[in-house]
Amino acid sequence: MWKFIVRRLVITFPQLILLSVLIFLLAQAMPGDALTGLVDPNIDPETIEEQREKLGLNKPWYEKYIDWVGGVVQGDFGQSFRYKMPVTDLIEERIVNTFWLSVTALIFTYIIAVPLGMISGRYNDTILDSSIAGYTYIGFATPLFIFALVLLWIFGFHFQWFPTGGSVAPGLEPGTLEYVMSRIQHLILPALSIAIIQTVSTVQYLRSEIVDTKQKDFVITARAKGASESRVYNRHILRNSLLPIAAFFGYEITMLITGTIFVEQIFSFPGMGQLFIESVLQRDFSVVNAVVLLFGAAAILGALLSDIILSMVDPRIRIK
Amino acid sequence: MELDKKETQSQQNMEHNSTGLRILWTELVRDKLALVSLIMLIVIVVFVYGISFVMDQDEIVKVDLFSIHEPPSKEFILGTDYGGRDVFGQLIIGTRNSLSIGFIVTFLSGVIGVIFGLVAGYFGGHIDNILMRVLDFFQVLPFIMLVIVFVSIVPNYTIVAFSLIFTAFSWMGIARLIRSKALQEKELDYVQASKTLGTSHFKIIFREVMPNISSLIIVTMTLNLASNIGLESGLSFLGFGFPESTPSLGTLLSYATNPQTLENRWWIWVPAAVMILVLMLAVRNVGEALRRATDARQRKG
Amino acid sequence: MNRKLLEVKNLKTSFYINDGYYAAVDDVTLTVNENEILGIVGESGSGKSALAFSVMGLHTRAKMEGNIFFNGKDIVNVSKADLNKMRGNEMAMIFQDPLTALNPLMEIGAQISETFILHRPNMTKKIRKDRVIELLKMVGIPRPEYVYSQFPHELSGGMRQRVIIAIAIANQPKLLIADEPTTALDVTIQAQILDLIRELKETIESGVILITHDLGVVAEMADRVAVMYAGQIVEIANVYTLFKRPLHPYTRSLLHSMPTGGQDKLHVINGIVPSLKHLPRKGCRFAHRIPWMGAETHEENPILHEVEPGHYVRCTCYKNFSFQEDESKEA
Amino acid sequence: MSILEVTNLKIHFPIKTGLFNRTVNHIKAVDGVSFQIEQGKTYGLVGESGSGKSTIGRGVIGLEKITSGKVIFNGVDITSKNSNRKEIRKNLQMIFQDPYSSLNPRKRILDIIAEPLRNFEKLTKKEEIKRVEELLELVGLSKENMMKYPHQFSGGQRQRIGVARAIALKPKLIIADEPVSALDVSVQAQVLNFLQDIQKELGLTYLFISHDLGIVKHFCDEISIMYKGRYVEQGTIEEIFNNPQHIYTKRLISAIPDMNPSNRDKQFRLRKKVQQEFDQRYHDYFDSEGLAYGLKSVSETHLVALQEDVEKVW
Repeated sequence: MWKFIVRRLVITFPQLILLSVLIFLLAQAMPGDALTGLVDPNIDPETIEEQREKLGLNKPWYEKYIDWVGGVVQGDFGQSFRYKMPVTDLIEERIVNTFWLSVTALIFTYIIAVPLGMISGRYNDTILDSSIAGYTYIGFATPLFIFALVLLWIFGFHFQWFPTGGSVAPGLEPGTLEYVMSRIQHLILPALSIAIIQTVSTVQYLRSEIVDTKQKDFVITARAKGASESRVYNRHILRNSLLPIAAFFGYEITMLITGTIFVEQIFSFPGMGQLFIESVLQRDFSVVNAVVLLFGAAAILGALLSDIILSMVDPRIRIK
Repeated sequence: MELDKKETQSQQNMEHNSTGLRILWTELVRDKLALVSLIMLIVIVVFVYGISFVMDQDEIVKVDLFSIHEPPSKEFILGTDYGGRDVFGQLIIGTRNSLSIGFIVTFLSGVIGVIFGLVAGYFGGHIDNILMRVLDFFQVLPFIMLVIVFVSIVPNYTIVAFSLIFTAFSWMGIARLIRSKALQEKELDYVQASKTLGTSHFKIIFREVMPNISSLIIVTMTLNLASNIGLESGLSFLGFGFPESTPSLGTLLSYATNPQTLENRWWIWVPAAVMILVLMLAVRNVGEALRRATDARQRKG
Repeated sequence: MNRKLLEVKNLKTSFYINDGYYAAVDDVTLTVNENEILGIVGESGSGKSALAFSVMGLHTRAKMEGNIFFNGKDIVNVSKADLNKMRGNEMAMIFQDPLTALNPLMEIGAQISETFILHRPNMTKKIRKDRVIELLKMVGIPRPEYVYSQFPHELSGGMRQRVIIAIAIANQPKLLIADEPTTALDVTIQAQILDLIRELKETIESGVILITHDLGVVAEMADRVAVMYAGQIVEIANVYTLFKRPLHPYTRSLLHSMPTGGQDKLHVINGIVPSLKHLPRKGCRFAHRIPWMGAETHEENPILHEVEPGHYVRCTCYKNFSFQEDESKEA
Repeated sequence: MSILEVTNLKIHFPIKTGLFNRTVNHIKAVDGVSFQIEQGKTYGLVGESGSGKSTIGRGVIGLEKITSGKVIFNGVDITSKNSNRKEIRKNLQMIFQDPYSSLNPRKRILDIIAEPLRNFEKLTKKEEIKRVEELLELVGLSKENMMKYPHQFSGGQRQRIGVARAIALKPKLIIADEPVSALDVSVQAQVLNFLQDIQKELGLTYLFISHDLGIVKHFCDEISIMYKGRYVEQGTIEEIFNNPQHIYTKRLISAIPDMNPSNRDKQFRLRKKVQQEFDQRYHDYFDSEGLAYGLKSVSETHLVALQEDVEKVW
């Protein structure tokens, strides 16, 4: 297992480096640099040139890359020229919001997906299974943003059960119960829309995993031992099919990222996704770079985490 | 039992493989839902491309400040948007554009993915190892973000540029699938036999192996078409799809980010939403029916 | 004469394929006595495994008609709960493919213990473990204490088959069904496993149904042999009788086509085993594969009948059957 | 004259582990094997799974990379870089184990059989069809079958189509890798008879790879027994079956089920005896790594892998 994990880590590092190079190159291709946002356009070119030299902007690209990576490692993503403040500060509060949104969405996903997948796998080709299949069928075809819009329309505007924007009602004191409740209320609708749509693939995955396992020979062995159907199901089929699901959530991070970009935009939720779209539109590229780098790294580390979990729960990898 | 099962299975596999395309077709026609979907798709395609041929696109996207946000009427079947532009016209043009981009991207990413997958799977070993690391990297990246970043920094942004960017980040799924199938396929004796008969690698890959996975390619590309239409409309919705002058289904939906429009002017966004749903369901129905046809196990239930 | 242990009467097991039910096992009648090995031979598609699965009640989607009496109960009509009490306890099965028949995520010890948990619920944990290790020793697995906590993928095919046998004999079943237990194994391992099955049968004194496509295995192992063709039994006899005086044309053709050394040319059986959907449902099912014998020599509705004590044959065509080569030599 | 001469053939597969896919060890699938086959004879390679018998065949025909050793086919060293690959390919063909997967399900019988012709001979469409017709006739199938697809044939027929493809270029040597082990007994007989017939007709030489001693005994002139990549014993059919010298050969032969039920107890006792000898005298037959020793000759044609001084003990 350790060998596997180390090997997996060895693959991860180049991925991270490649990601940073990619983003750095993108940054180079982007119009403007660290100075663009800072300087007054009326200052004469010579002074600007001086500044550039001082900030190291005239160095060859690889030195710039090393400077940049050095900064990133210390948590310095540069300055936002839109907000005239360090990107790190800008991201800080947003990232907390997005984190909670993702966690909530993930919890919803598992609450919905695991039971549905189990039911539809165990009772495959019954009415129960078909109705769940109906849900996955619609869910697969519905783009997240349309679904979120409809939810917002119905539950936000029409019934007004949930707030239609923001992450917390204004004027509440942090730390109070009301504040927490308000935050939760703001999370539910966006998280639910991500969960209901993203769940679809998890349900299908679990279902087919169970249906596959059902046809394995060792299930017949278990029956031949005299195990009852429910024991066969719980001890042999379910245990074996849930295993890959346990490791699935790391991979869901990539899906969550996509989800938050749409959902935060639609529910005006002040998170990383919204920040990303805003910054791209306002050409605030230092922020864009930071967000892409963080999300990209999260996705890479998520995949790593999944594989490590899998290697720990599966004896075929654990014992070699 | 095992032996018998394997034997009949391999016999069945061979049977459906050999006349794969024909079976795909009969299965598609037998599946009522898929047949209806297919007919509907054809009607939409013919209608949309036909009408947009006669329709004057410039006329539609021209801003008319005297007829802003008009509800459906005789003059404007589906009303007008914030620029007084005819929503119905935009819907037609948008559907056409979304479909076109869907077809182009699906085709391009299909070609790249199939070649990549076949090469990696067939040669295996070091080549496969390297190619798969590349693929892993691309696949783990957040697709939407990178497309958005690229779209925003490309200098003269056109539909071609958009298709290429889109394609660059969407070939991995099919490549992985084809590769795993090619890995299995190349172990089969008919590939070994071709090698001993002096057939070149190139011929073996494209003349021997590829025909045997053609149904998988067709199925995957059909299903990809659906998801590409969805992704394109999502990008347009966020404002990073087509250039402003070319409407897409997502563009119409993006008007709904305005709460006023979302709440009170359904005619602007609901038709586009319904159109996307219909397109995606129809394409998926066809794709799923094709997949059922190729997947003998699923057919047995 | 030993007591009857299992009695199968006019069993018909059908599967639903595309448009209707097709019988994989058709009108099978046989008995297994205590402490004997009944060999069932047949080629692929003969229905021999479907028969074994029927006896164990393992078919989930099949339609079963007729009776299978075991220990006073009819397995065809018994309740699920009663069936589960019998399986793994009074009757047990050894499977063909040791690589897939064990749960890959469960320790070997746990997989064997499960049979005790199910049928000996009062056994303490400690005793259970001792029994499992004893069983592992009995089936010839070295270092049983260590193997106890290993996973299937750490063992070789032969070792895994021994584990499967350990599971089967754990509760000393009265009836043991071995479905092609050595087909997936190498010859030397096959010999070991077969010898093991024979020795175990002596110790636990059970009846054994040994299903195989290999006539040699039958010759070495069985007391009586049933030959299956296209879902039916065409001949049953004592093993010595069957190999010395086979009657049914199929049995004789099969024996002739085995390379035993010495022959110049092997006998070839014409045609192929018909698939389940295309079985001739009337008359002698082997009729069309004997080109030199006309249809008139076959019975319209052949039934398995006794030609001498303990020797049963289906169809009377054997009376007219001789090999073409022999005929041409005579002519 | 020997048509194939293999000298000290080694085929090792690297085992890669560690961080950078370093090669840490080798699986010695074939570890120093030498043999020769006379023109028109059938040479049998026997062993259990993992013995390396198939790897030899695949190495000779070029499907597996040869680590070291010499393979001289028809007087030409085919391991050397400058040998004429094309000419070798033409004269060296293979029959595969699985009749279901060895024919491309998407191709018509015509295209399957014509594949080698198209690669090596420039024939017109008409000539090509005529050649395929002849080949089909040779393997006992009518020419109407040309436009059919593989799934329309039974296992035995498919195997004959595979043979037709292999003999299309009139090769000198055919490597038959378990050609009947995927077939039922009754069909096995059919294919084996047929292989013997065309051998006489075309003067073919076979390298026959099998795990089934019964079939080998029936089919081959000379055989060798393999164990873990090495030869254990080599000789004529009579020598191997009537006078086996190595414990592994004895074990293998005693494991063949006897078709006469009256012999079963004798067989059972024989196996027990062989097992005893195997346990007691293991180190006389296998070295410290559990591999066979080098070959020593017992007679002109009979070679056994024994330790140098074991004869004295004997």
